[in-house]
Amino acid sequence: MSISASWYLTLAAVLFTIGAVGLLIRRNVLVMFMCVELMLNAANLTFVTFARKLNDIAGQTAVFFVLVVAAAEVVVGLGIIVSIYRRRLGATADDVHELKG
Amino acid sequence: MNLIAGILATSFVTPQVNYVAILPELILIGGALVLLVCGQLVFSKVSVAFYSVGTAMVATASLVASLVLWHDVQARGPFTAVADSVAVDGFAIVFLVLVSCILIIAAAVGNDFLRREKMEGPEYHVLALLAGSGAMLMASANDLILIFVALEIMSIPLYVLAGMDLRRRASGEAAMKYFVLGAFSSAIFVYGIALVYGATGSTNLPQIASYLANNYVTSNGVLLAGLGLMLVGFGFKVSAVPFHTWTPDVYQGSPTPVTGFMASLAKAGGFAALLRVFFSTFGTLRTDWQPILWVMAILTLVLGAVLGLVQRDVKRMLAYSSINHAGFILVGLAAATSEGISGSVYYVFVYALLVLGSFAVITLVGGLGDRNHGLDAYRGLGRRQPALALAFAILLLGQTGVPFTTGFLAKFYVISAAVRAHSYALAIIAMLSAAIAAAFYLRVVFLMYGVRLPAGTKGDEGSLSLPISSEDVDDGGADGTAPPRSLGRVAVPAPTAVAIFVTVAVTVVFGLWPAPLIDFVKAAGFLF
Amino acid sequence: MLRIAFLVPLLPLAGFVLLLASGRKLGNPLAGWLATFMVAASFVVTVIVFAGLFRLPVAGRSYTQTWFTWISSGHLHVDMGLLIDPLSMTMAAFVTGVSALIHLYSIGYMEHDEDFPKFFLYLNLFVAAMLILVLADNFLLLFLGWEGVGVCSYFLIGFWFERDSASSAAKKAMIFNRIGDAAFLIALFLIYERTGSLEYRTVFSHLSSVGEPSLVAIALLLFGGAAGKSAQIPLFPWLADAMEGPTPVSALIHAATMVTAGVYLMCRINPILYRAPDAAHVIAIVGAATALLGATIACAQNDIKKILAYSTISQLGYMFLAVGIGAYDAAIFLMLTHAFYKALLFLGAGSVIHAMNDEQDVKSMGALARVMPITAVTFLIGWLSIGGFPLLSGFWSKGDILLNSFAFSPALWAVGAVTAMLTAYYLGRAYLLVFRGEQRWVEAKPAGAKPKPLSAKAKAAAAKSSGQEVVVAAKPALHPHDPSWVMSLPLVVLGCLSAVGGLINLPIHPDFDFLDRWLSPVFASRLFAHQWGLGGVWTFALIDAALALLGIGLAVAMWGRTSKRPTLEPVFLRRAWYIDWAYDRFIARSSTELAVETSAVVETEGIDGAVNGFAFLVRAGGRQLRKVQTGYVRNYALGFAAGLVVVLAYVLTRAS
Amino acid sequence: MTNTFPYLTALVLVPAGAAVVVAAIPGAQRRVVQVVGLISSLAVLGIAAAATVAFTVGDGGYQFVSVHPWISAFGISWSLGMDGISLFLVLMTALLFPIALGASGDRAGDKSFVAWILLLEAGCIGSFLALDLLLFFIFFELTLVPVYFLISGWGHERRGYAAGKFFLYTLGASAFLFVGILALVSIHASQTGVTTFDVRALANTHLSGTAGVLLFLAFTAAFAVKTPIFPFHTWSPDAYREAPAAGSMLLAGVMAKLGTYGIIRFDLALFPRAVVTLAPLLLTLGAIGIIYGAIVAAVERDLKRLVAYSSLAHLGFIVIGAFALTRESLTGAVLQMVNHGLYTAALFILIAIIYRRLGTFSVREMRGLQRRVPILAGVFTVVMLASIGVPGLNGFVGEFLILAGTFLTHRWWAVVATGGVVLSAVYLLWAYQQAFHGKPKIEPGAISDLSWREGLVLAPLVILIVLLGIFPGPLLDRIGPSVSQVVNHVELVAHQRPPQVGAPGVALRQGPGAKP
Amino acid sequence: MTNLLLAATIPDAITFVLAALICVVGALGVVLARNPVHSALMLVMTLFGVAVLFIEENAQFLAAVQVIVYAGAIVVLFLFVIMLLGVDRNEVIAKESLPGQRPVAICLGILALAEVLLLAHGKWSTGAHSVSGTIGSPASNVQQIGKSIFTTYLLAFEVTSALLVVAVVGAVVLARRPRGMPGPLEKAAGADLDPDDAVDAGPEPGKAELFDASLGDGEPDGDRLVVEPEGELAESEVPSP
Repeated sequence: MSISASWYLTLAAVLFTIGAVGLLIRRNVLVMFMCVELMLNAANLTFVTFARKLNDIAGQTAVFFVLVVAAAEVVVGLGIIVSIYRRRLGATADDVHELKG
Repeated sequence: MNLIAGILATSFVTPQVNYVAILPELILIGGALVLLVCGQLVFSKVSVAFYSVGTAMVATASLVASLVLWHDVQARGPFTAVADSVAVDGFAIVFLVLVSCILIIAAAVGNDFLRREKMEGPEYHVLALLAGSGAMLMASANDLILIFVALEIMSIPLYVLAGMDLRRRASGEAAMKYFVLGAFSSAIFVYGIALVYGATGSTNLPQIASYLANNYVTSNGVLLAGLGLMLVGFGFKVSAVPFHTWTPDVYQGSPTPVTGFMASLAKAGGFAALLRVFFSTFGTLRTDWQPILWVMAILTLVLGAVLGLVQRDVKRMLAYSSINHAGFILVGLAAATSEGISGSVYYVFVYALLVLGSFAVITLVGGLGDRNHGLDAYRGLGRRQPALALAFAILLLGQTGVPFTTGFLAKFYVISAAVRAHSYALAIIAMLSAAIAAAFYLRVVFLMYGVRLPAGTKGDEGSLSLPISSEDVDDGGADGTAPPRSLGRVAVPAPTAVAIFVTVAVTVVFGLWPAPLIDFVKAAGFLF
Repeated sequence: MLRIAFLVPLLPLAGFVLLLASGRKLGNPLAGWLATFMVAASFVVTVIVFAGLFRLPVAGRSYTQTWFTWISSGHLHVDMGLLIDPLSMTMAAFVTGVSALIHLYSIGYMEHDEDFPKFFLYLNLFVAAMLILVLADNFLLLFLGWEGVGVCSYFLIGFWFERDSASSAAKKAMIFNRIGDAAFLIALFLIYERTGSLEYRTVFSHLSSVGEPSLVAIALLLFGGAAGKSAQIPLFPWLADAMEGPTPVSALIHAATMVTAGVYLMCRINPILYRAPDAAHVIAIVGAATALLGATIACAQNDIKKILAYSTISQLGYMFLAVGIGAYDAAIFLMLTHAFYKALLFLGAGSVIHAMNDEQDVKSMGALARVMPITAVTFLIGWLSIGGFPLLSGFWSKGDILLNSFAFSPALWAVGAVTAMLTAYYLGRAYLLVFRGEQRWVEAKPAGAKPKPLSAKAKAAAAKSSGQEVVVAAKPALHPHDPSWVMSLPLVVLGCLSAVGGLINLPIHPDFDFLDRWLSPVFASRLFAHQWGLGGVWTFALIDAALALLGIGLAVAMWGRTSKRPTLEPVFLRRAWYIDWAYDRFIARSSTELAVETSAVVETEGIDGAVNGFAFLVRAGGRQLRKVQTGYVRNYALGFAAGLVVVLAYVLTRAS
Repeated sequence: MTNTFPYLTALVLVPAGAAVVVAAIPGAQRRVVQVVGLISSLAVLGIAAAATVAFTVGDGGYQFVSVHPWISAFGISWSLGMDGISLFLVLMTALLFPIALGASGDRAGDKSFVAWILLLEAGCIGSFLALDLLLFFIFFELTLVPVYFLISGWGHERRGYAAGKFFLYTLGASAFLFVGILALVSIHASQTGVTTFDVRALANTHLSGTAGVLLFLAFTAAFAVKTPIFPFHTWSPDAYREAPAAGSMLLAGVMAKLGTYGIIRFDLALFPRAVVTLAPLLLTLGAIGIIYGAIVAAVERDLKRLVAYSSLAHLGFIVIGAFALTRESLTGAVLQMVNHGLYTAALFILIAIIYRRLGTFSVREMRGLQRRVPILAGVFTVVMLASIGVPGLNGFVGEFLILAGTFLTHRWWAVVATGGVVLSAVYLLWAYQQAFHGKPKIEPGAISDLSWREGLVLAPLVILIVLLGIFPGPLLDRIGPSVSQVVNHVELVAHQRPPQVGAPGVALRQGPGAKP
Repeated sequence: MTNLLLAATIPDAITFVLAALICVVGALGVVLARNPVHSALMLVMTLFGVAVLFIEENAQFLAAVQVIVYAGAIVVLFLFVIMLLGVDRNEVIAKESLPGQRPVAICLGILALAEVLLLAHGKWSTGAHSVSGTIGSPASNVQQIGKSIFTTYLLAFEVTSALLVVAVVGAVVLARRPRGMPGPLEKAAGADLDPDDAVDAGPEPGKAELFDASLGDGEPDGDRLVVEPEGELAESEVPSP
C-alpha cells in the first residue's frame, strides 16, 4: 500500500492554487496559459488519485481527455496570442484594456 | 505475435451505437468537415454564399434529424444511447432544435457580413457548425467528461470567431479576454468534475444521481466543493454575476454576427448543461445549491439592468441586457421545479432568437467596418428605414417583455415558477430589474422614433405633423430633423432581412399564439 | 291651474336658451326685451298659480309637482320636483316681480354696453336658478338653484371682467359662497345619514327620530351656507366688493333676491330650527350682530353703492334675527319690503351713477334733486321707508321684528333698535349728500355729453376716500338728468310698493296681517308669537317711530349743510372694522404662502425629488459599478476567484 | 341573454385591426389615414353604443361574456365580460378616441400616430372588459407602449423625459401587480388544484389575513401609480404636460380610469377583507390627494400641469368613493370616472386650442381672452364649472354621491373631502381669471374664435356634461345593480353578514355611526 | 503526520515527497520566473513531477502521455511561440501595475485552498466502488484505458476529433493574415491597415439617464440635434472607412 491518497489530493489542491494565483498575478499571457496548464495538471492528478482510491479506471480516462482538451486549448490560445501580437496590442495581458465600462 | 494474441485475449465488445440518437451532432460535424474539404481542396474558389447555403442545409438537415428524434421520444419516451453517454429526452431535443435554428439564422447573417467585410473562406461557417455540435452535445450529454469535452468544442470555436476580424483590434482583445477567462474557468470546471468524480465514484450523470439517491453521503464536503467549482464553470458560460465580466467586452469586441451567435449559442449550451446537471443530477442536493443560485440570480438581474443603463454602445448595452436575461433564466432554475426548468428552457429559446435578430439588425447598422455601434447611429432610423427600425423595435420590446411578444410569456413563465416556489422577493426583484432594463431598450427605441422637432416650432396640435412614419422617409432634413451625415441608409441584404423577419415573426406570432411553443417546451420539463 | 307651475322657472330658462342661441342676432335692445318679457311672463304665471293655491283650503295649500328622477342610487332618491306652498309662492311672486322691473330698468341702464345680450342672458339664467331655489321640493334641488344663483352672481359681478377689481370681486364672492356651500353640503350629508332622504316632507317627518345634537349640527351647518349666501358674519365681506357689478345686478341679486335666499332657507327648515333652539339662538345673535355691524360700517362709506351694500348686510341681519327668534313671518315680511325699497334705492343710485357718468362717490355729488327730481323723490321714499318712517312699509316690517325680539330678549331688541336708528341716519346721510347740499360737480353748458360705460376714471373715483375741491375741479363737466322711462318706471313702481308695501301685513288687527295668515300653514305652531295686545303693539310702534325720527333728524342735522365731518367717519368704520383686511392678511395671503411652500418643498423636492432621486441613484450606481469593469482581464479573473471563494465559503457552511 | 353578435371581442379587435390596417397603408396618403382612423374609431363607438342598447338594465352580472381558451397551458383565457361598471367606461372610451383624433388636427393624417391611438384604444377597452386577470394585465401593460410613442414622438419640449418617466414608473409599479397576480393564482391553484386567471373563480379564493393584505398592496401599488393616487402621482404632471393634446386627454380621460377601475373591479372583488382593513389608509391617501392636488394646483402657472393636479384631486374623490364601500359612494365613483373623463378631456382640448392660438400653456401670457374669444371662453367656463362640481353639470352628481355615501361610513374623510370642493373653486377660478379676465393682451382679430371643426369636437362633450348633470338616471340605473353586487360581495366576505352598512336613516340609527 | 507517512512504504514515501517537491517548486517557478522561457522550463519540471506521481499511482500510460504530449509537444509549442513573438524578455515581477491585484490574488488563493482542504477535511472521503473496469484487474493499464475509452467514453473520444479539427481550423483562422496586414515579425506600420485605433471605448460616465430616454446625445433638452451644425456632428461621428 502506497501512501494515502489525501496527500496526493492535497498536493493537487496546492498545485491548483499556485496555478490560479499565478494566472492572477502574471502579466504575460503565455505565462498565464502555463498557469492554466498547471491547474489542469492539478485536476489530472486529482483524477488519477481518485481513480486509484476508487479503484476505477474512469479517472485515468478522464485525464486522457483533459490532455487532449489542453492541447487544443493551447493551440488556439497561442494562435490568439499571435494574432493579438500582430495587431500590435502588446504581449502582456494588461496592455489589452481598451474595452471597458 | 503474442502482442496480437494479447490484444485478442483482451478483445472486447464496443457498445452498439444508436446513430439516430446522435445524428444531429454527427450531421453538423460531418457537414463542417465536408464544407472544409470542399472549400480548400475540391473547388478552387468558392464564394461565401456557397458555404452559407451549405451550412444552412446542414443545419436544416440536423433540424430534421432532431425532429425525427422528437417523434421517437414522443413515441417511446426518453432513452439514452452510446453507452449511456447521451440522453435523448425532450429537454435535449428542444435544445437540438434551437441550436439548429440558431445555426441557420447565423449562417444567413454571417453570409452578408462576410461578403460586406470581404472575408472569404469557410472558416466562419465551419467553426459555427462545430460550435453548434458542441452546444448540442452539451444539451444531450449524460456524462460529465462528455459535457466537459462538449463545452470545449463549443467554446474554442467561439474564442476563435471572436478574434476572427483581424482588422479590428477590439476583436483581438475580445478573443484574448474570452480565451484567458474561458481557459481559467474551464480549468476550474474540470477540477470540479474531478472532485465530484471522486466524491461519487462516477462521471455518468444517472449513476451519480442514483448514487446520491441511494446512499447518504456522510461527509459531502468534496462533493459540494466540486459542485461549487462546476458552478463557476457554468456561471462563466452563461455569464452569471460575478462570472460575467467578460461578457460586455467580448460582445462589444467580437464581429457583430459572431456576437449574436455567441450570445444565443453559449447561453443555450451553457444553460442546457447547467439545468441538466443541477436539476436532474444534483436535484437531491437542491437545498444546498438553491441559495447560491438565488443570490447569483439577484446579482445577475440587478447588475445587468443597472449597468446596461449607462452604456452608449449598443452591443455593450445588449451585452448587459443579456446578463439581465441570464438572471431571469437563473430565476427559473432557482425555483428548482419542473415548471421552473421548462420556464428557463422557454426563456432560453425565446431569448436566443430575440438576440440573434437584434444583433442581425446591429450588424446591418454597423456598416462597413462593423464599427458604427454608437447609440447615435440609431437616431432617426425610424424615418430612414422604417421597416428595419420597426423590426428592431419589436425585438427590443420583446426583450423588454411587452405583452403579445414571446418575451412577455418567457418572463411570465419563469416568474410564475418562482412565485409557485414561494420566492416572491426574487420575483419582484426580477420584475423591477426588468423595469429598469426597459429604460435602455426604450432609449434606443426613442432614438429611432422620437425624432427631433424643427427648431422654433412647438410640438403640438397638428400645426405640424411629425414625419415618423414611412410616408416621408426621404425628406430627411427638410424639417431640420436630418440624422447625422454618417447615418445614410444602410444596405439590407436579402438573407439577413429574411433572418430578421423570421425572428420577428417568431416573436410576434408565438407571442399572440403561444400554445404550440409552450407545449413543445413543456416537454423539456421532464428530463431523462 | 297649479299644473302650470313648471312654467315659472322654465320661462326664464327658455329665455336663457333663446338668448344663448340667438342673443347676438337679436342684439340691443331686442335681447333685453325678450328677457324682460320672459320674466314678466313667468311673473304672470306665478300670479296665476298663486291664485290657484289661494283657492285651496288652508290645510291643503301644498302641492308637489315632480318632473323626473334626478339622482337615484342606493337609498338616495332625489327628484326634480317643485313644491308649491304659500312660502315658495310668496318668494316666487316677489322674485319674478322685482326681477321683471329690474330687467326693464336694465334695458335702459345697459343700453351702451357692448355685451348687452350677454347681460340679459345671465339675468335670465339667474332668475331661473333663483326660482328653482325657492320652488324646489328637496334640499338637493334647492342646492342646485343655490349654486346656480351663486354662479350667476359670479358672472354678473365679473360682468365688466376687463376691470381687475371686478373679476377679483367676482372670484371673491364665488369663493366665500363656496365656503358656505361646503357647510351646506355637509349638512345635506348629515340630513341624509340621519333621515335617509333629502326631500323636505320626508325629512321633516323623520325629525322626531333624530337626536337633538344632530339637529343642532344640521341647523348650524345650513346656517353656515345661508351666511355665505346672505353675507352674514363671518362670511359677509364679499357683498361690498360685489358692488363692482352693474347696478341693476346689485339691485336684483345683491339686494332683493339672491342674498335673501339664506333667509328663505332658514324659514324653510323651521321644523328643524324649532327642534334645535340652541341653533336658533346662535342664528339670532349672529343676525343681530351682523345688523349692527353693517349699520355702523354703512355710516362711514362714501361709495353710494357700498353704503347700500352694507345696509343690505344689516337688513339681512335683521331678517336672521327674526328667524332666530322664530318670527319667520316677520322675516319674510321684512324680506319683501326690503326687496322693494332696497331695489328702489339701488336703482335710484344706479340712475344717479348713470347720470354722474359712473361717479359713485357721494362726496362729489350733491344738489342733484334739482336736476333729477324723479330719482330724488323715489330715493327719498326709499330712505324714509327703510328708515322706518311711520306708516311706510319699513316701519311695519321692522316694527314687527323689534316687537318680537323684545318679547324674546330685550338685549336683542336693544341691538335692533340701535341698528334701526343708525339705518335711518346713514341713509339720510347718503340722501342728503347726493341730492341736497351744495353742488360738488361741474355742470356742462351744452347737453349731450354721451356718458360712456365704465370710463377709466370711474375706478379712480370709487377708490378715492372723499372728494376734495381739487378733484372736483379736475372733474369734466357733467349734464345729469332723470333717466329714460324704462328706468324711471321701475323707480316709480318700486317707490309706490315700498311706500304701501306694509299693507300686506298690518299688525294693527289680526284680520289685517294677511301675510301671517297666508304663511301660517308653513310655520304652523312653530311660530314665535309675542303675547301683547294691541296696546303693547302700539307702544312699540311709537318707540320705533321715535327711533326712526331720531335717526332722520340726526342725519339732517349733521349732513344737511356740509359734506365734511371726518369725526363721524372714523377710519376703522370706513375700513369696515379691518375685517376685510384681516381676511386678506391672515387667511388669503398666508394660505397662498402655504401653497407655494407646499408645491416647492413637498412636491418638487419631496415627492418628485424622491422619484428622480431614485432614478439618479440607479444611474450613479451604474456609473460606480462600471468602474469594476476595468478592462483588465486579470481583474476579471480576480473577480472569478472571489466569486469562487464566496461560493466555497457558503458550501463550507453546508458541508457535514 | 343570448345575443349572437360578439360585441366585446369586436370592441377589442376592431381598433386593433384598424391599427394594423392604418399602419399598412402604403405611402403618404394622409387623407386616407385620416379617414380610416376616424371611421374605425367611430365604428367602435357604434359597437359600444349598440352594446349599451343591448345591455339589460337591472342585471348586475356580466353580460355578453365571451370566453375562449388562449394559453390553456397556464389556464389563461380570452374572457371578456361587461357589467354596469365597465359599460360606461367603455362607452366613454369609445367616445373619447374619435374626439381625440378629431382634436389632433393634421396629426390625424399621420400614419403611425393614428395607428398608436387605435392600438391604445384596443388596450384600454380590453382592460375594461377583461375578466381574465392576466388578460387584464396584458392590456394594462399594452397601453403603455402606444402612450410612450405618442408622448415621445409628438410631445413637447421635454417629451423624452416625460415619456420615459411615465413608462418606467408605471412599469415598475406593475411589477408588483404581476407578481401579485401570479401569487394569487398559485394560492388558488394550491387550494382548488385548478390553475385559472378568471376573476370570478379567483374571487372565491380563501386568503389569510396577511396574504390578503400583501396581495392587496401588490395590486394597489400598480393601480395607485396608474391612477395616480397621492403620493405616486409625480409622473402625471410631466406626462400630461409634455404629451400632445390627444395624449393628455386620453391619459387623463381614459387611462387614469384603468387604475380606479382596477381598484373597483379587482381589489374589491378579490381581497374584500384586506380592503376593509386597509380602507382607512386608502381613504386618507385619497383625501390627502384631494387637498394636496388642489393646493399645488393653486400655485401652478401652467394650465396643463394645473389640470394634471386637479385630476389628482378629482381622482382622489373616486378613490374615496371606492373605498367607502357604500352603494352611493361606489356608484358615484363609477359615475365620476365617466364624468371626469368627459370634462378633463374637454379641458385638455380647450387648452390645446388656446395653445394653437397663442403657443403657450402659461396663464401669465394670456390675459383677457374672454374679450377676444368669447365663445371659447364660454365653453371653457362651462367645463370649468363642471369640474368645480357645480350642480346641474355632470361633475356634481358623482361628487355628491361619493361624498354622501362616504359620509355614511367614514364621516370625517367625507368632511375633509368636502373642503376640497371649496379649494377646487379657488384654483380654477384663479386660473380662469388670469387667462380670460382683465385687459386683453392680444390685439383684436389677432386670434380667431372656435372654428367649426373645434366646435364639432367639443360639442358632444359639452352636451354630455350638461345632460349628465341634469339626467344621470340612465347611467345610475345600469351602474347600480353591479355596484350592489360588489358591495354585497365585500360585505359577505368581509363581515360575514348581510350587507346593511351605510344604509342611512333608520337602518343606520342602530348601526355604528349612530353617534351624532 | 510522520506516522501517516511511515504508514506507507519508505520508497513510496520518498518518491512522493521528492516528486511533490519537484512539482511545487516547478509550479512556483512557473509563477515566479521573470523570463517566460524559464517559466516554460519550470512547467516541464512540474509536468515531470506529475508524471512520476502518475507512475506512483500506477497510471503508467498517462505518465507516458504526460511526458510525450505535455513536455514534448505543448511546452515546445509554448517555447516556439515565445521565440516567434520574441517576447522572451524579462518581465518586471517586482512591480504590479494593477493596484491591489497581487495581495488580493494571494489572499484569495490561500482562502480557496483552505476552503477546499477544509471541505475535504483530510479524509477526501469518496463514494465507493468501481463502475467501469477496476484498475486492479490483470489486464495492463493501457488495455484498460483503451477499453474504457472505446466503451464508456466512446462518444467523448469520437467527438474529441471535432475538438482537434476546431483547434486546427482555429489556428489557421487566427494565423492567416488578411491582405496587406504585416506578418508577425515585419514592422510595417500602416494606419490604414489598422483602421480603428479608436476602438469604441466604453461610454463616458454621466451621460446616460434613466428616465431621459432621449439621451442619445446626453443632453436633457431634446432640441439639441436640430440646432447643432454639421461640424458638431462630425465629432460625434466615427470615421467611416
